[in-house]
Amino acid sequence: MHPFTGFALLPPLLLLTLRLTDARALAALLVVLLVLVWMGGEHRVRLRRWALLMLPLAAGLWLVHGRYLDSLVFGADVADRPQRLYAAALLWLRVGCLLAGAQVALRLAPPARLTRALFASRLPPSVAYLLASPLLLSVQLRRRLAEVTEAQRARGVDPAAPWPQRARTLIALAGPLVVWTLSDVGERANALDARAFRSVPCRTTLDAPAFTARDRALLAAALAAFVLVAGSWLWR
Amino acid sequence: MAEPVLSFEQVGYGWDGAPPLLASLSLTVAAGECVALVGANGAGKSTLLRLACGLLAPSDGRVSAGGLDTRLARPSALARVAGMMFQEAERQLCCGRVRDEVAFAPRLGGLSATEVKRRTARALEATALASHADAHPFDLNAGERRLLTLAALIAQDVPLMLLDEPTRDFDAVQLALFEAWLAREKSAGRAILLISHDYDFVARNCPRVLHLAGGGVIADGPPEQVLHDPALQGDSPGAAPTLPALCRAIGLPPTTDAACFDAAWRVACERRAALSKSRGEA
Amino acid sequence: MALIRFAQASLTRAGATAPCLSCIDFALPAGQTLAVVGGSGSGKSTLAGWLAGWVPHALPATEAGVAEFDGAPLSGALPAVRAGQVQLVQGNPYAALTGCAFTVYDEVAFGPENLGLCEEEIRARCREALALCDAEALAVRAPSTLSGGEAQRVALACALAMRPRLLLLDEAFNRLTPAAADRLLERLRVLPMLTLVLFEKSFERAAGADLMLWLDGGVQRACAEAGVLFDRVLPALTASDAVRAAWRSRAADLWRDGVAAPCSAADALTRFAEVADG
Amino acid sequence: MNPLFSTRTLTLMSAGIAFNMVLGQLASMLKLPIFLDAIGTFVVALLAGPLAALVTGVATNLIWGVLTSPVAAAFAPVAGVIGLVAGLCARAGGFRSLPRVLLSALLVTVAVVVVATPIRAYLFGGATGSGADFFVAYLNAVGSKLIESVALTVFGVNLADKVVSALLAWTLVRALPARLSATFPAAAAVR
Repeated sequence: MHPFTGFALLPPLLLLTLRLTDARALAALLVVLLVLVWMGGEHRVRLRRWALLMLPLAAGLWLVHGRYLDSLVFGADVADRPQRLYAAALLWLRVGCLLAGAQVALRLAPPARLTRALFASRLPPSVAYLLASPLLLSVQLRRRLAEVTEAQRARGVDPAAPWPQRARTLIALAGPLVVWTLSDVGERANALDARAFRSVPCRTTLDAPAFTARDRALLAAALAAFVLVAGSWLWR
Repeated sequence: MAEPVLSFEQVGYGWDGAPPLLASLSLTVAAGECVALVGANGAGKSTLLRLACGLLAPSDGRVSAGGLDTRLARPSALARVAGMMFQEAERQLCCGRVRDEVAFAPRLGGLSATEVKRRTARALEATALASHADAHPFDLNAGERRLLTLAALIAQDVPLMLLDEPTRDFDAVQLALFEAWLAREKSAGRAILLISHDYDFVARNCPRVLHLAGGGVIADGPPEQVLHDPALQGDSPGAAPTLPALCRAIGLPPTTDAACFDAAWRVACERRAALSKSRGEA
Repeated sequence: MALIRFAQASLTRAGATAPCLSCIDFALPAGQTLAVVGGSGSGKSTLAGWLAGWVPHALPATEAGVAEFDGAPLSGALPAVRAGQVQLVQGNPYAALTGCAFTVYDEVAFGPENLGLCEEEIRARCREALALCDAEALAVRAPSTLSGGEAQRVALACALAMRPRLLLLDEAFNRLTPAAADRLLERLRVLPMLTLVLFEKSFERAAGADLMLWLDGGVQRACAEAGVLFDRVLPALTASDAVRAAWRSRAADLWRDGVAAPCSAADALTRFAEVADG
Repeated sequence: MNPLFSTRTLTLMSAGIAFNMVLGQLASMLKLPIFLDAIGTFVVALLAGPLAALVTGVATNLIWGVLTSPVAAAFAPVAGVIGLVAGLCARAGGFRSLPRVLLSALLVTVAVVVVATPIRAYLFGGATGSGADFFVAYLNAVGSKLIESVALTVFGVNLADKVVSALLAWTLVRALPARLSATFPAAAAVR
C-alpha cells in the first residue's frame, strides 16, 4: 500500500468529527480508531503517545470548563457546569479521534517508505526534503546521541547520576548534539549539492512505492466519504 | 612486580547474536609501557579499547583498569583512571571553545578552578594549541583537532591512556610533537595502549606490540618480531617497519632508530669510499 | 587542451584581507594525475573546495587571476550544476552522507537519481561503483552505522556513481589500511576519461602522480615531478622511515649522483642498494 | 535559475525543524509551562531571514500535526508568525545586544498573542493540556472573560517562552564556528 493513502483518510475523518455532535457517536468512533491503532504494529508506543497527549488535555479542559476554581475559591455560581463540560468533552473526543486517526495513517507509512514516497512525489524536491527531514534526522540524532553519550562517559559523565548532577549531565550531552547538528548543516548542504540535488526539475526515484488499484480505490472511498459527510451537513 | 595498570583476565566479548569477537583474552599493561595493538579491520581492536576503559562490559572474565573492576566502577571513577581518544575526533568535541573543551574533564572531576586552569594551560602548551585557545574546535584543521583531543586527554591526567589511531591526521610537524610527548609520558610512567596502522610509527615508539586476530592475541612481543607476520603486511615488497627492512637489504644491523641507521650508513659509505680509493691506488 | 588551468590565481576568504591561497599556477591535461601536497593548514582543502566549485556559495571568497575548468571559470555557478562533472571526496567520509537514505545502496543511488537518469542506468552505475570500491557487502547497511573505513569506501562509491570527469581526493583514504588505499588508487588511475587530483600530506601516496604541486602556508612553492621536488618537500610531509632515511642521506651528501630519489619504501630499498653497490 | 532557498538554507531549515521538535517534545513531556518549540525557528531567523524562518515554523507544526498531535497543526500560523517577526527583528538589528534581544522577544510575543489567542480560545476552549491551563482557569475564575483570560495567559507564557528561546538561539548563533556562519550571507548581526 502506498504510504500516502493512509493520510487521505484524515480529511474526511476531520469533517466527520466536526459533523458528529453527539458524544456517544464520537466516543464510538474513538473506540473504533483506538482498536485500529491497537491492532497495528508498535501499538504500545503509539497508544502511549496518544495517552500522553490526551490525558493532560482532558485535565486542562476539565479545569477550565468545569470552573472548579470559581466555585471552590470564589463560590461563584456554576449552574451551567454540565453544559460546559459536555462541550469540552466533545472537543476532547474530536482531538482524540484525529490523533488516533493520524496514528493509524502513520502505521501504514514506515519512515523509509514515506521518505521514498515523498521524494518520488510531484512535490518539488526541496519541499519533499523539508517534510522528510524529521524522519531522516531522528535516526541520525538517535545514533549521534549514543556516540556522544559514549564519548562523554569516557570523560566521566555519568548518565545514571543522581539528580543534582543530572542537569550538568544533560548539558554535557545536549551541548555536543546541538553543536554537531548546526555544524552539520554546512557539510550536509555540500553533500546534497555534490549529488546534484535540485539540479534538474524531475528526479528519478528507484523502487518508488507503487500506487496500486487498491490505493486508488481507497483514495476514491476517502473522497466519497468526504463528499458524503460534507453533503449531509449542507443538506441539513 | 607492581600491580598492572590494565589487566584482562580470560575476557570474552560478543555483540548480540554474532559469534564472539573476543574469546578468553588475557593481557596486562604495566605503568610506563607503550603498547601498540595491530590487526586487520574488524579484528576487535576498538572493542578491546572500549572494554579497557569500561565503555563496554565483558561478557566473560574480568577487566580491571587502575585496580577498578570496570564492570562495577562508576564512569566518574573510571574517568580518573583511564582516558580514551576516539577514532573520530569530531564525535567527542562538545564545547564552543578550545579552552573549555580541554577544561571539560577536569571541571567535571570537581577540581578547583586554579587546578583546572593550570592543567588546561599545561595541556595547551604541550600540544602547541595555546594560540588557538579561544577558537571554535570546528574552526581547527584536522591535525589540530586531533591535537585538541590529545590536550583534553592530557588535562584529564589519567594513568592509562587509550588512543585509537592517534597519528592519522598529523602532518610531519604535528607527528614530531606527538612523538616527543609520547616519549616524555613513557618515562613519566604513564601506561599507553594505542591502535595504529602506521607500522613505522609503531616500530619507533612502541617496544611491545600485540597482534589481535581470531578473537585473541596471537603474538605479543617487540615490533620487528610481531609486525613481520604476512597477515599484517600488504603484498608490497617494502615491508613495514621499513627501516629494519632497509637495513637487511643493504647488510646493516637492523634498527628502528633513525640516528643509529644514519651512523651505520655513514660508516658503511666511508668504508666503501676508502676501499675504492685504496683499489684506485693499487 | 588543459582540463584545469590556473594562472597567477589567488583566493581571498570573505572578510579577510590577505589571500588564503596565492600564486596558484599550473595546468593539468585531461586524464592525468596531480598530487597537491603540504602539511596541516597549508591550504589543500581550500584548494580542493575551490576546484569542486564551492566558491562562492559554500566557500565565500573572491578570486583573482585565471582559474578555469574545461575552459570556463571555476567559480560562480551553483555547486549542484557542476556535480556531474567534478566530484570531491573529503577526508571525513561522514560528510559525504546526505542523510536522505536509509541504506548504503540508496545513498549511492541518490546522486544519479537527482540527475534524472533512467532506472537501468542508475542501477548499472551503483553496481559498478560499489564493485570498484569493494563495498558490495555494505549495500544493505544503514549509512550511519558504517565504520570509518567502510564509510570511506561508500563515500568514494557515491562520487564515482556520478561518473565525474574530475575526481578530487582530499586525503580520501586515510581511514583505510595502506594496502587497501593503494589498491583503490591503482584502480582509479586506470579508469578511462578520469582526471585525478590527490590532496596528500603523505609523500609516498602522492609520489605516484604525474605532477606534484607543493603548497606551503597557502602559497604554491613548486609544481614538478615528485623526484625533482623530493629534497625540498619531504621535511613538510609524512613519509616512511626508509624514504626519510634516503632524504637524510641525500642531505648529508651520502648519495651517489645519478641515483634518483625514491618514491616509496620499496623503491628506497633498491635505490640504497644502487648507492651501496655502484 | 536560482532556487528560492539555497541548499544551505534548506539544510539549516531542516535542522531548525529538528530542534523545534526535539525541544518541544521535551518541554511537553516534562510538562513545563513553556513550549521551547521555537528555538530552531529563531536560529533560522537569525541565520537565514524571515521567509525561511516562517517556512520553518509552519513546517514544524504541520509535520508535528501529522506525527504526534493535531493540536500542533492548528497552531501552525502562530509558529509561522514567530519566524516572520523574529526574522524581521533580526534584520532590523534586534539581536545585536542583550536589551535588543529582550525587546525583540517582546515584539514576537505581542504578535503571537494576536494570532494565538483566537485559536486557543475558540478551537480549544482555552485549554491545550499544558501547565498553562491552570492560569487560564485561575484568571477565568477571578472574573475575566474566557478570551481575556486566554490572552493574558498566552501573553505571560509566551513572554517567558520567547525570552528564553530568543536568548538561547542568540547564544547559540554567537557561538557558531566562523567557518559555518560565514556561509550564510543573509545572516543578521548578532553582536
